[in-house]
Amino acid sequence: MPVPLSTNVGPLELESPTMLASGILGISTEVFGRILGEGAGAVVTKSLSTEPWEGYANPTVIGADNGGMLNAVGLSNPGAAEFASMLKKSPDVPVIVSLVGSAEPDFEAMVSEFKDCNVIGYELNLSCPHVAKVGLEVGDDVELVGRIVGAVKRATPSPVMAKVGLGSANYMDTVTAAVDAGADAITAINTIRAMAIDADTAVPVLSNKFGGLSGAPIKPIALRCVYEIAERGGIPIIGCGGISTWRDAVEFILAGASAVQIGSALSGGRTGVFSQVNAGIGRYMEQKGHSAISGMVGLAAKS
Amino acid sequence: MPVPLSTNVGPLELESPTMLASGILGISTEVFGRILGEGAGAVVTKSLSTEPWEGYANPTVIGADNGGMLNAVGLSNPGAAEFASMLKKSPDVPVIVSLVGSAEPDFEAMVSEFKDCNVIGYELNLSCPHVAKVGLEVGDDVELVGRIVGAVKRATPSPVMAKVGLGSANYMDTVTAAVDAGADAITAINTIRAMAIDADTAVPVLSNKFGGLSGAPIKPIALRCVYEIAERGGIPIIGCGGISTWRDAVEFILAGASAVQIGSALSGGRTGVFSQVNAGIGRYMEQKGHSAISGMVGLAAKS
Amino acid sequence: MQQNPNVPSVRTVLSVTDETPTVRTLEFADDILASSRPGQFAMVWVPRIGELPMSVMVSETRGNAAFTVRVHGATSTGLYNTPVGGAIGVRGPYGNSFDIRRGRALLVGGGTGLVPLMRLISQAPDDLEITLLMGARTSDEVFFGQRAARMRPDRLDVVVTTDDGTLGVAGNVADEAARRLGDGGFDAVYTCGPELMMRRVVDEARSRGVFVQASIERVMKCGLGICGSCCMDSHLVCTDGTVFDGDHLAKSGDFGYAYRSKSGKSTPY
Amino acid sequence: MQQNPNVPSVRTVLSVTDETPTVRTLEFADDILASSRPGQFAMVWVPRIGELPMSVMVSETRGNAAFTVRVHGATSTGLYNTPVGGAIGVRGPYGNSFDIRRGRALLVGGGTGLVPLMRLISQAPDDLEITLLMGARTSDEVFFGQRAARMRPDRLDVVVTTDDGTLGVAGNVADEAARRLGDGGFDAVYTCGPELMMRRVVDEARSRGVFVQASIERVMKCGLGICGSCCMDSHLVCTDGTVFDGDHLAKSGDFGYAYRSKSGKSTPY
Ligand SMILES: Cc1cc2nc3c(=O)[nH]c(=O)nc-3n(C[C@H](O)[C@H](O)[C@H](O)COP(=O)(O)OP(=O)(O)OC[C@H]3O[C@@H](n4cnc5c(N)ncnc54)[C@H](O)[C@@H]3O)c2cc1C
Ligand SMILES: Cc1cc2nc3c(=O)[nH]c(=O)nc-3n(C[C@H](O)[C@H](O)[C@H](O)COP(=O)(O)OP(=O)(O)OC[C@H]3O[C@@H](n4cnc5c(N)ncnc54)[C@H](O)[C@@H]3O)c2cc1C
Ligand SMILES: Cc1cc2nc3c(=O)[nH]c(=O)nc-3n(C[C@H](O)[C@H](O)[C@H](O)COP(=O)(O)O)c2cc1C
Ligand SMILES: Cc1cc2nc3c(=O)[nH]c(=O)nc-3n(C[C@H](O)[C@H](O)[C@H](O)COP(=O)(O)O)c2cc1C
Ligand code: FES
Ligand code: FES
Repeated sequence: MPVPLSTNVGPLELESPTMLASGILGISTEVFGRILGEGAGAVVTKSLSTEPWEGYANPTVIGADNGGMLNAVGLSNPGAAEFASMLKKSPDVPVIVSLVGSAEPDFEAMVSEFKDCNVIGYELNLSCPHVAKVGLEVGDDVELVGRIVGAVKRATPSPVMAKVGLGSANYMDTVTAAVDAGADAITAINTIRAMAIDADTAVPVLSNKFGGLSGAPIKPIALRCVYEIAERGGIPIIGCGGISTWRDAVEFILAGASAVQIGSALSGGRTGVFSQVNAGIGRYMEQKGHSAISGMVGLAAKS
Repeated sequence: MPVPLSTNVGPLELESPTMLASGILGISTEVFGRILGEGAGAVVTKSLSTEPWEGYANPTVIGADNGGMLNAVGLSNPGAAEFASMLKKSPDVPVIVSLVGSAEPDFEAMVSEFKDCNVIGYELNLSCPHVAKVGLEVGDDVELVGRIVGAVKRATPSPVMAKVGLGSANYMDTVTAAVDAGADAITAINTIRAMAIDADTAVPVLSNKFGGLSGAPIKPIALRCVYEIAERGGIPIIGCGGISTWRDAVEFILAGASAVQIGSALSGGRTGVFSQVNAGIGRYMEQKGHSAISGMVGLAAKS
Repeated sequence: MQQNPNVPSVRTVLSVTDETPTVRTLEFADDILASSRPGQFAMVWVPRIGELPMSVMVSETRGNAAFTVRVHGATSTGLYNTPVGGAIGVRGPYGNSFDIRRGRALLVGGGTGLVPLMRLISQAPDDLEITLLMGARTSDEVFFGQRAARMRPDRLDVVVTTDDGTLGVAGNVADEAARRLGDGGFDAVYTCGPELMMRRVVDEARSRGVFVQASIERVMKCGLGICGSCCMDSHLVCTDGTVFDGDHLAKSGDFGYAYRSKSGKSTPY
Repeated sequence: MQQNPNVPSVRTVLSVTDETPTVRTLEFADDILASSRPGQFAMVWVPRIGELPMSVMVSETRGNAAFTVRVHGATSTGLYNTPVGGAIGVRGPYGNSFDIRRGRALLVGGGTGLVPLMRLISQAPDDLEITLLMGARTSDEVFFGQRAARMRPDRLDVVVTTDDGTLGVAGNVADEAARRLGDGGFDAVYTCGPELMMRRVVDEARSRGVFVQASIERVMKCGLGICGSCCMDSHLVCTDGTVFDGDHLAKSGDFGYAYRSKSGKSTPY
């Protein structure tokens, strides 16, 4: 009998601990269905705003010359209302909706759009490093974070996750504000503000100049954040940042994550990464005699 | 006639723009002499404290599984007095002395030790991410930064550089505090707090658990910091973080650095990296028609 | 250290050829792109202006590749205006490619959609009998005819259609494709061009049981299967495509009907 | 994805052999370490306890490597106490290796310094005539003699010295080396052991014009040429060594005189 890969992230019950990270392929229910079919325990939508956003001009997504990825898509999205009407047509595809906005009313308005959709949770993007007035600029404002999380909690009975990143304030204060306001879980981390300059032309490559670094390069940093949040305690964690193998996923779980999100590792069409990582976690659990993910969460701190 | 590679970092005059980063091979004058012989424009010592420090137990330096390096040496050093007496024996080897401490008196006491040494500048380490009470814990305390920089400026006529990193406060506030207190240049950036966990044993690998990530993975982040400090203006910058090729160095110069420091790229015995990077910068300058480094500094912001 | 292939590498434009008053071919040296397969594309960075997907055009010089670009919005215009000696950044090639069968092939292209078909011709086995249908609105907009004939002197029949009848067969290229398919004898159909034209060609070929493939365009940001902007049903044009089989496309609710705008909104054609 | 070779990889201890009351050999499977060259070392992580440099001991099983460790401080004791089935992490091998010349070789080792010499013997050409001098304080501490003889039945002469005369030649191994060198006929001398012993062996060989190399120990933190803790004059023992020529060492102000303590302070022997 294979070991069960199911896991609970607070009130959120997942059949496998691997999730699709926000912003990755996150605009189509058909694609969500495919990713769930590949074994993902849940899918997170692109971060949605009250109005549709075109995002920045290309180049918006490029490789980083250390095996990572650099993006400044500028949170392009069709808007919450349009997205909700798409979701309504596919009630068989459960999603976690990621939301981005500047203040409580934005978030309240958006949550109300998803009343009749198959939404299993909300992830609040408090950590996009390359769009003004939202994302990290919100996440760095600890008081505002508390108000937003509180407003969303009051607006929906669904689980609410706060996604944090490394901004110009102490991310742990953001975590604390979210926890105090009733967040059900923390997703850590988002991309890290970075840039690329082309030496030949002396030009910053991304049209927005600054973007977010993701993929393998940020893994040791993300792992540390998950470990630090787990040390703080009191809140389930979803780990994210540079996960591409089962070993990466296990490291995050040992650091304290109850589930993990995968983004950049899908690069090059590797949608099979979910089943590969799940299979590897299963083999690891068998080999080490773990009968449930929950028994592995945070073990590294107990060593 | 080859293009001249000389550069000025504020009052600091260097024959080439590549420097040995602090903490890399930085405990022996013989090794400094060798690195200068390889073409480095300057060498920075290991960060020195008032008392000798043994540092953390091994593992202190390991690879990071994305091509980078993770270290928590714990600022081991023989202490400023011992180091000064070594330097006195080799007056022909000019060095930049890196200092670490908790408050002004530490720094004042150390500077006075180096009175009769061939010290061409001081770099204040305000950004080590893995030692309590010094490094980032100082750098994140903006007011203390101002006091320390001011005290060192008063204690010596030599150029004073403040080395910043990504801590839990906004690093730009640290930059501003250092500039306002009279710093002659900013070195950006130090390693970024990170960790490694071994999945097989479920144990954090570094004895200190947390360490600093360096090398290729942090390059796009370091490049962004240099660009942002250059956008702020008003202070010469030394770029550091993940530089291993002439192309990397050129990118940092285009972003706004007047010189660069190289650390992790020496890994595996690659002390020849200085001459290789210098030669590459020279070829690039010839090809693009630049007659001096100064003409390239910050060009990417003007595109 | 090896450069990440997804970081744009700068190339110098070596020659610029006007194909029509609004279409130009820019050639440059790039060993990797030079050996792209037909249907593959590159992301092309026009410094300070933008980045866009471009099919990789063949060059008659070994080790060179090219882009054939039509003036349209800001980035295509920027690329179009890049002079000899100018710098462009390239990453790729990305995507899959046409499955070249033996026997007789019908190639149906329009405008810059001819680019992957030109590469298909250049890589086709010697004994493939090719009929190339090139559609344009008017004679001014016809290009690549001589180029194709030069690349492949034998076993290539080039047929031009113009909507206004100013050159070749008068009428729509999809009508001509239907006619030719009606005559029979083709083993495979390959098409690239405006999506409504391709939808018709695919339907015509399938209704006659002929193997057909189309190379699809969508808005593309990453080319890496990450951003989702190129999605068509559950598929990603950048990594699952650009080339899809007619059997797959026939089931698609999007092909010929809708694409994702830059915001990701499903937008009807 | 390829694992960074500088990240510790965990290996399971397959066997533990007591060599003396304070020295043990732990064997494990590792293809890369198994093919280390003599003089190379690994950084060995004892989870929860520490990491330390260890010469890579040969194994008689293909694909296996081993460490031979003497109980000393915390980490070596932790390694010594790792049972069969226990986990250790390894990275490496690091450093250069002995330059094995033809003819007659004198190997001079003491204690765990014999480890690189054992690997030298295992990789020496068949026609090399080897004299292995093994020094110990007392008979209890002698090990590897039978092992060496088993590894190389021919052209190997094993000579034991003990300071207290309880086994083999009474006296110091450096004195015996000097005597043997005085007899002449050696083409090369290789030594590894306590630094003062090596300093004497190097001087004796050089005074007679015989090629000599020594494998040096220093405090090591990184093994990568980064931290500087292993510096000896302007050289780094981890990347420029561990093996240095006698001609180089003779000029050294540090060899036999001083090493860097954990704080980096130059410390006399
Ligand atoms: C795989 C692939 C290969 C291509 N090969 C070529 C080629 O060889 N030669 C060539 O000239 N062009 C080619 N294109 C089209 C090209 O990438 C651009 O879409 C086109 O040049 C317009 O870009 P622009 O920047 O000038 O216009 P923009 O300013 O970006 O856009 C102008 C308008 O066109 C719409 N639009 C842009 N791109 C698309 C699209 N892909 N699908 C639907 N609507 C779109 C925009 O939403 C906007 O309304 C290819 C596209 C793809 C996906
Ligand atoms: C290249 C190399 C190969 C080695 N191979 C072997 C081997 O095969 N078998 C073996 O048993 N040991 C070997 N050693 C020695 C080993 O790495 C440790 O130094 C030794 O085991 C003591 O470590 P410890 O953790 O037990 O002691 P610690 O607790 O680290 O140290 C105890 C005391 O010894 C000092 N010390 C530790 N290491 C050194 C050193 N390298 N040089 C000078 N003083 C030091 C410390 O400063 C301290 O005072 C090798 C060392 C090197 C550099
Ligand atoms: C192209 C791209 C778009 C992204 N868009 C979003 C987004 O809309 N909302 C969000 O919270 N995170 C977004 N992210 C961040 C990812 O969800 C994830 O936190 C980050 O990429 C780190 O994970 P990874 O290393 O596995 O990619 C995006 C990342 C990428 C690469
Ligand atoms: C092993 C090691 C030790 C370091 N010690 C110090 C130090 O003592 N003081 C300091 O300011 N920076 C120290 N650093 C940081 C480097 O000087 C540099 O800022 C960082 O490694 C980024 O540069 P790199 O990517 O080129 O290595 C150390 C880095 C490493 C890898
Ligand atoms: S272009 Fe981004 S997924 Fe296809
Ligand atoms: S052990 Fe670090 S430089 Fe040699």
